Amino acid sequence: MPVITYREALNQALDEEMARDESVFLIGEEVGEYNGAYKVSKGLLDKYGPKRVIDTPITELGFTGIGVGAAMVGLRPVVEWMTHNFALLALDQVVNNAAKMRYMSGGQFKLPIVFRGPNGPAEYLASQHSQALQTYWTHVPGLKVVAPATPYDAKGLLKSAIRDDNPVVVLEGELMYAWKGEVPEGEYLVPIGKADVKREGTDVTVVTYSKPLKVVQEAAELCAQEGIQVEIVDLRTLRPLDEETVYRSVRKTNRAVVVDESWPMVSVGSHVAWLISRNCFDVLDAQVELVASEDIPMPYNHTLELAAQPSVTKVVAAVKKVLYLGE
Amino acid sequence: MPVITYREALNQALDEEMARDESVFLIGEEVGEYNGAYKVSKGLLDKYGPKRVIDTPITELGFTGIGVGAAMVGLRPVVEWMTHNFALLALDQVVNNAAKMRYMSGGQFKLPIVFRGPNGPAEYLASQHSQALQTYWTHVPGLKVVAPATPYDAKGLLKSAIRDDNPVVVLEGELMYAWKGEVPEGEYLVPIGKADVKREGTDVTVVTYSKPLKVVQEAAELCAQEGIQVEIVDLRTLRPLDEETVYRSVRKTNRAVVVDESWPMVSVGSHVAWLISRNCFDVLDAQVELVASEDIPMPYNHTLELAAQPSVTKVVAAVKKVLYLGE
Amino acid sequence: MAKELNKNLLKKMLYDMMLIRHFEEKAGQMYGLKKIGGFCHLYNGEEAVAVGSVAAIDLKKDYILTGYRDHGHALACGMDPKGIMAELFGKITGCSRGKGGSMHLFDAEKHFLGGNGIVGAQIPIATGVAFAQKYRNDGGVTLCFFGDGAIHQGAFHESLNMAKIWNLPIVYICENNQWGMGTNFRKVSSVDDFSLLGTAYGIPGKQINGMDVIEVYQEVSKAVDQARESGLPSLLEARTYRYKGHSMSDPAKYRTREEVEEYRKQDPILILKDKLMQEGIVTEKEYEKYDSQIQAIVDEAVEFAEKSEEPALHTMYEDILVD
Amino acid sequence: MAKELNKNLLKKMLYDMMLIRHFEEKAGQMYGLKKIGGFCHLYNGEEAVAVGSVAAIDLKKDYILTGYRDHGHALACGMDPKGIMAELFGKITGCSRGKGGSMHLFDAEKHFLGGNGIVGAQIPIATGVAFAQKYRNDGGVTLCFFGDGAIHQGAFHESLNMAKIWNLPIVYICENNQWGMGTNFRKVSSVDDFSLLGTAYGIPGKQINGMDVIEVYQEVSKAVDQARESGLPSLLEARTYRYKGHSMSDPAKYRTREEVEEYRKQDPILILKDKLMQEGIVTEKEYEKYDSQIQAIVDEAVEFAEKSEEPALHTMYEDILVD
Ligand SMILES: Cc1ncc(C[n+]2csc(CCOP(=O)(O)OP(=O)(O)O)c2C)c(N)n1
Ligand SMILES: Cc1ncc(C[n+]2csc(CCOP(=O)(O)OP(=O)(O)O)c2C)c(N)n1
Ligand SMILES: [Mg+2]
Ligand SMILES: [Mg+2]
Repeated sequence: MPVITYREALNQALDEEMARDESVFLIGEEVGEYNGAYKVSKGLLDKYGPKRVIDTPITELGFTGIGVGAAMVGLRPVVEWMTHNFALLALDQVVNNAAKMRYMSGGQFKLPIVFRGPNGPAEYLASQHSQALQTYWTHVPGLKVVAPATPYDAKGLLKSAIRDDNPVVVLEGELMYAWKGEVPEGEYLVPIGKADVKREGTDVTVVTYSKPLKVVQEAAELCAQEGIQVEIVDLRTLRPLDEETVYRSVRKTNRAVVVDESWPMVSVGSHVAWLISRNCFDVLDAQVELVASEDIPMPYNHTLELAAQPSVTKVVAAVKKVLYLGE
Repeated sequence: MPVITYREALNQALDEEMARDESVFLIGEEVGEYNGAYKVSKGLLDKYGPKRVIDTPITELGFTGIGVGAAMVGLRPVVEWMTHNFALLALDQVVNNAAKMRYMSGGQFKLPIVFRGPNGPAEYLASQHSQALQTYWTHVPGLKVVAPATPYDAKGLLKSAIRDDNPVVVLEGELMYAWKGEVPEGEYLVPIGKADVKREGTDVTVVTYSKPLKVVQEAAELCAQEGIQVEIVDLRTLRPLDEETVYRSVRKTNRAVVVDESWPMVSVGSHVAWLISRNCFDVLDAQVELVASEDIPMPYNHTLELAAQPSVTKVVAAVKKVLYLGE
Repeated sequence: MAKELNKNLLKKMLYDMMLIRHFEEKAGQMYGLKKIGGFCHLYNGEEAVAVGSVAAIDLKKDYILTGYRDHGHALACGMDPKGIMAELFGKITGCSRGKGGSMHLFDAEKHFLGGNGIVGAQIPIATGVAFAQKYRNDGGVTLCFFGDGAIHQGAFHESLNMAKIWNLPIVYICENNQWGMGTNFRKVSSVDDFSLLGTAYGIPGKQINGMDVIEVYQEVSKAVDQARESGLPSLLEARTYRYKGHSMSDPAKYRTREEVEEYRKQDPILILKDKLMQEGIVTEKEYEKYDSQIQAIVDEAVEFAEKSEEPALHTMYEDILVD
Repeated sequence: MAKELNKNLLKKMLYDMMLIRHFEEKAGQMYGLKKIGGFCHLYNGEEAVAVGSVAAIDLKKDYILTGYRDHGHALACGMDPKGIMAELFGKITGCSRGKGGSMHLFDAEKHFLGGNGIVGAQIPIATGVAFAQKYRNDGGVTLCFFGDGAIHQGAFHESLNMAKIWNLPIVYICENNQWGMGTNFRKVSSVDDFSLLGTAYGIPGKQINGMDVIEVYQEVSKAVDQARESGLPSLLEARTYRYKGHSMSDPAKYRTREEVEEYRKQDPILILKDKLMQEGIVTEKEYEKYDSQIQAIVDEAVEFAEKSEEPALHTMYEDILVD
């Protein structure tokens, strides 16, 4: 199977869906002539022309709203935010309009729109440019939210998102764009709303999604060397959550750790940790631990920046904690 | 002790703090000539003049940013959002600027600013106007968030917020403005970061805050009639959370229900429910239940609107559930 | 292509304005009776703007969007008064199944895309609708209505610039009814003449008399033709006035009775009625016939709304996502 | 009150522009050596704008805010190159204790209020600083810098309107360096002449030559006087150019070498140097002395940054809230 980058996988998804459906278009800052700030849209302007690959002024609220309007009358916009940090300016159009238009109109409209871009800490970017903002989208009924952690999932989920008749927020990661993985040549979709067991294990379930998957995988290897078999559940979709897959795993291992790179308070991570605590109460042998980023704005200094995020060491420590293995 | 409304209590707080400190000013839509969309600022324009009570154009992002700038150079702005729903347009200035300015500058600036306004479901307002958005603020380091549930707490917390040298978001409630309660004549403050046990009990701890307190109090009365003694912990401050007071109560009752009027996913409620699950794991006799609003945009129809929110019935049911009392 | 300013059109415009006026009066009464709750923003006084504008477009291919003061636009687009009244009553037969209420009227078939409660939010959305029209090259035009208060929102600025750089077929119509809640527009605007704002986007801006339905019709027609034929967006400021408070809960103490009376003298319905009578296009009798027809329609709408069912509880979980 | 255009001021402006140029060259090198990471936006070519502007104000009472391309403004405000370089290196001795980096330079004492990474976010904030100056009636003025890309953000529109209705003492300076990342300003702007935007807010708008530090100084002085004396905000568009890519990671393939060369011929430092030499105000020898002084200062800054400590881990929990 070809090994390609996460970036290329997203690019293929966009390319294939644009080829498949005339009503799909890409809009955002620098998506065209510049080929995307992170080159995800490379080559698309050349192939599909300026009608379907639209460079915007710097107006997050405005062009996001333009996407909402275009979707209301049947186009399928893919709105690229240069990063999710800047999408805070566009939040009203997503939360108050895209997510509610169908409901407020008693089901008269479909909103087939995708909002995507890099999310989460990158490197040396300080606090305004290094936020993992999934809380903001996952909280809201009327949206779907996906957070692929591998090139395979990235392509399959983005394609599903574009074909979905609902607003879907896609969380990518600047540092993930160069990650490589196997992606088959032919057409495939990854369904929205299905978690994926990325590693089987019997002792502890670690639930994670997006960029931290790598950290969790490394931690699992280390644990395996010590005889601890970690099962990794990659949520892939944050809304709707595939609770069943999570519980099935926890009912097997009786212990759970959740790893999330956003701030801890009111995070997807703490929510999932509560869901497990509540719904697996009868089988849990230990409290559910959460490994999140520190509860601080992101510092610029690289050492601090790394220290602020989930790490292999922190994950291993949490795994041991729920196993009552003192260090 | 005088019995006054929540609205009057907030008004007194503003009035007293404006009298006390020249650098405090109020800015927002309709705060002046109109005396506030919900009349919280009644009389303040007359008393303090247009220099200190400033009517703005409808520009949530703009006037919130103006508050941030004024705070950076030492004024103490109180920014009124007509409702928190509209504050989504201003989110960038709160999250990316107010919350981070001190950090990004290595501690060079104080941000003594208050952001306040009604939050949460009102009546017959449909989905864009009936959101409980505390998740958006509580998630973010660099902010404080308070959510008073009584006139007494409203006055004391708003005064503390205005005196605080940090950005403080105040969650009020449109339906709470007419609530009455005892408020002493003289000067007092309610400290930020301290929860309050609003009712003592031995059987179940119900943790709540803001408007649902009333529902919880009614539920507790009903439970008492059935011999169930509910202890009510009113969080009052959502960030920083007074975890100790919560745990102390749960360690006594061994059971907990959290009641929150926002959407359930990634809510303050589910976060607190996880904190209890984790930190009281050894003493919990049942899973921690969450009573939240339904995971839907708010419908206009009043019957549905009420059905979408936490109710006495739902709270009583949750209390019984953690007591394993079938109905 | 502007429609002919023929007699039938003039009569229709009179009728439509009267319908809106009656509907709003009735809605106000029903609010008083607590049949309607929440925020209810009436359009009395401003009828000429919606009616003259809608008369200038072809709703088979054109679209309309506005804010929360949307009953007038909905009716002008030909939405059934029954469905609107039922929506205000929160009934399942309402145009938005009782989920939207006064601020969120919609009719996808009639090309009325709402109804938006966030001041200014419809401006980018409408711009996106025009974007789609251009994308499909379907000859359609979008009309985007908003108030004098909305013009200061960043969304306005962002949208107009994009409409111009991409030549989108859209007409932005600011309904300057002088007040944004309790705030006079002069107090919060650095310019008194909003048409000046067009300069900043290189698009034509024009002030028009929003109390004169014929002027509105003619000016919007021109702007629509321009948009349709050369993809040139434009900005119209329709000077108008709202007779009622901002919403049903506003006693409107911030303005004088004289101010209101002054504007009532220029009442758009009276002006057109007088004109049509002078010109012999409408007789007093016809006018009275309209009046009683409309009365009946509005009464029927109330009856329909009254008799309709409340939405069943389970419907609250519907219409969130497409399956 | 504008300062005299005397010899010392001219020399100082030359010196300051040279300092910025050298500093930026060095920062670029250090980035290449991976001493600096992340986004690093250099100011080469635009020096006249910050230097001419800062020369026109009194930093004891006036304030400056800008975006992420902030090294030039920070230096023009007199911030210590050591503290800035250390910040770029992420060291504890950096002006922001290693927490802000290139985009978030600050110096509260020098009245330099940053450094903001969100395009356009500084515009309302700066407007708030001017609001405070007026509130206190302290005679201060605020300069707010932003790029040609930022002008389309809603924040711009909202702010300028409020500055005018409240008569705030602020000068908005758009540094039109022709490009917002890879986007030429003409492609995304409905007007080519940004000074037109002033019309929409009833404030004076003016295009100025941002490669000529004397013109910048004079025009900003006028605008500052106006702001200080009559509380009249204004909008200046300084036409300038950035020699480097948008940030260190941008190869700038979207523009031609010729375009860059064309602008380099109007280099602000060369222009002023030639002028001052022609007029006998600066000799070649003095110029060389400046050059070597600055070289030494910048080298020292690097050495200081190199030798400084990394922040201790616990510092990451500091500076979040005031206790
Ligand atoms: C973003 C936002 N801010 C504030 C409000 C509250 N609000 C509703 S209507 C209104 C006044 C709008 O005035 P205008 O645009 O002139 O429209 P009009 O009501 O006169 O038709 C305000 C402030 C809102 N709904 N949305
Ligand atoms: C709100 C927001 N959107 C997008 C970006 C990404 N971004 C950073 S700089 C930039 C271009 C800005 O260009 P301009 O305003 O002309 O300033 P210049 O870089 O030329 O100085 C963009 C799009 C951002 N930082 N913030
Ligand atoms: Mg108005
Ligand atoms: Mg630029």
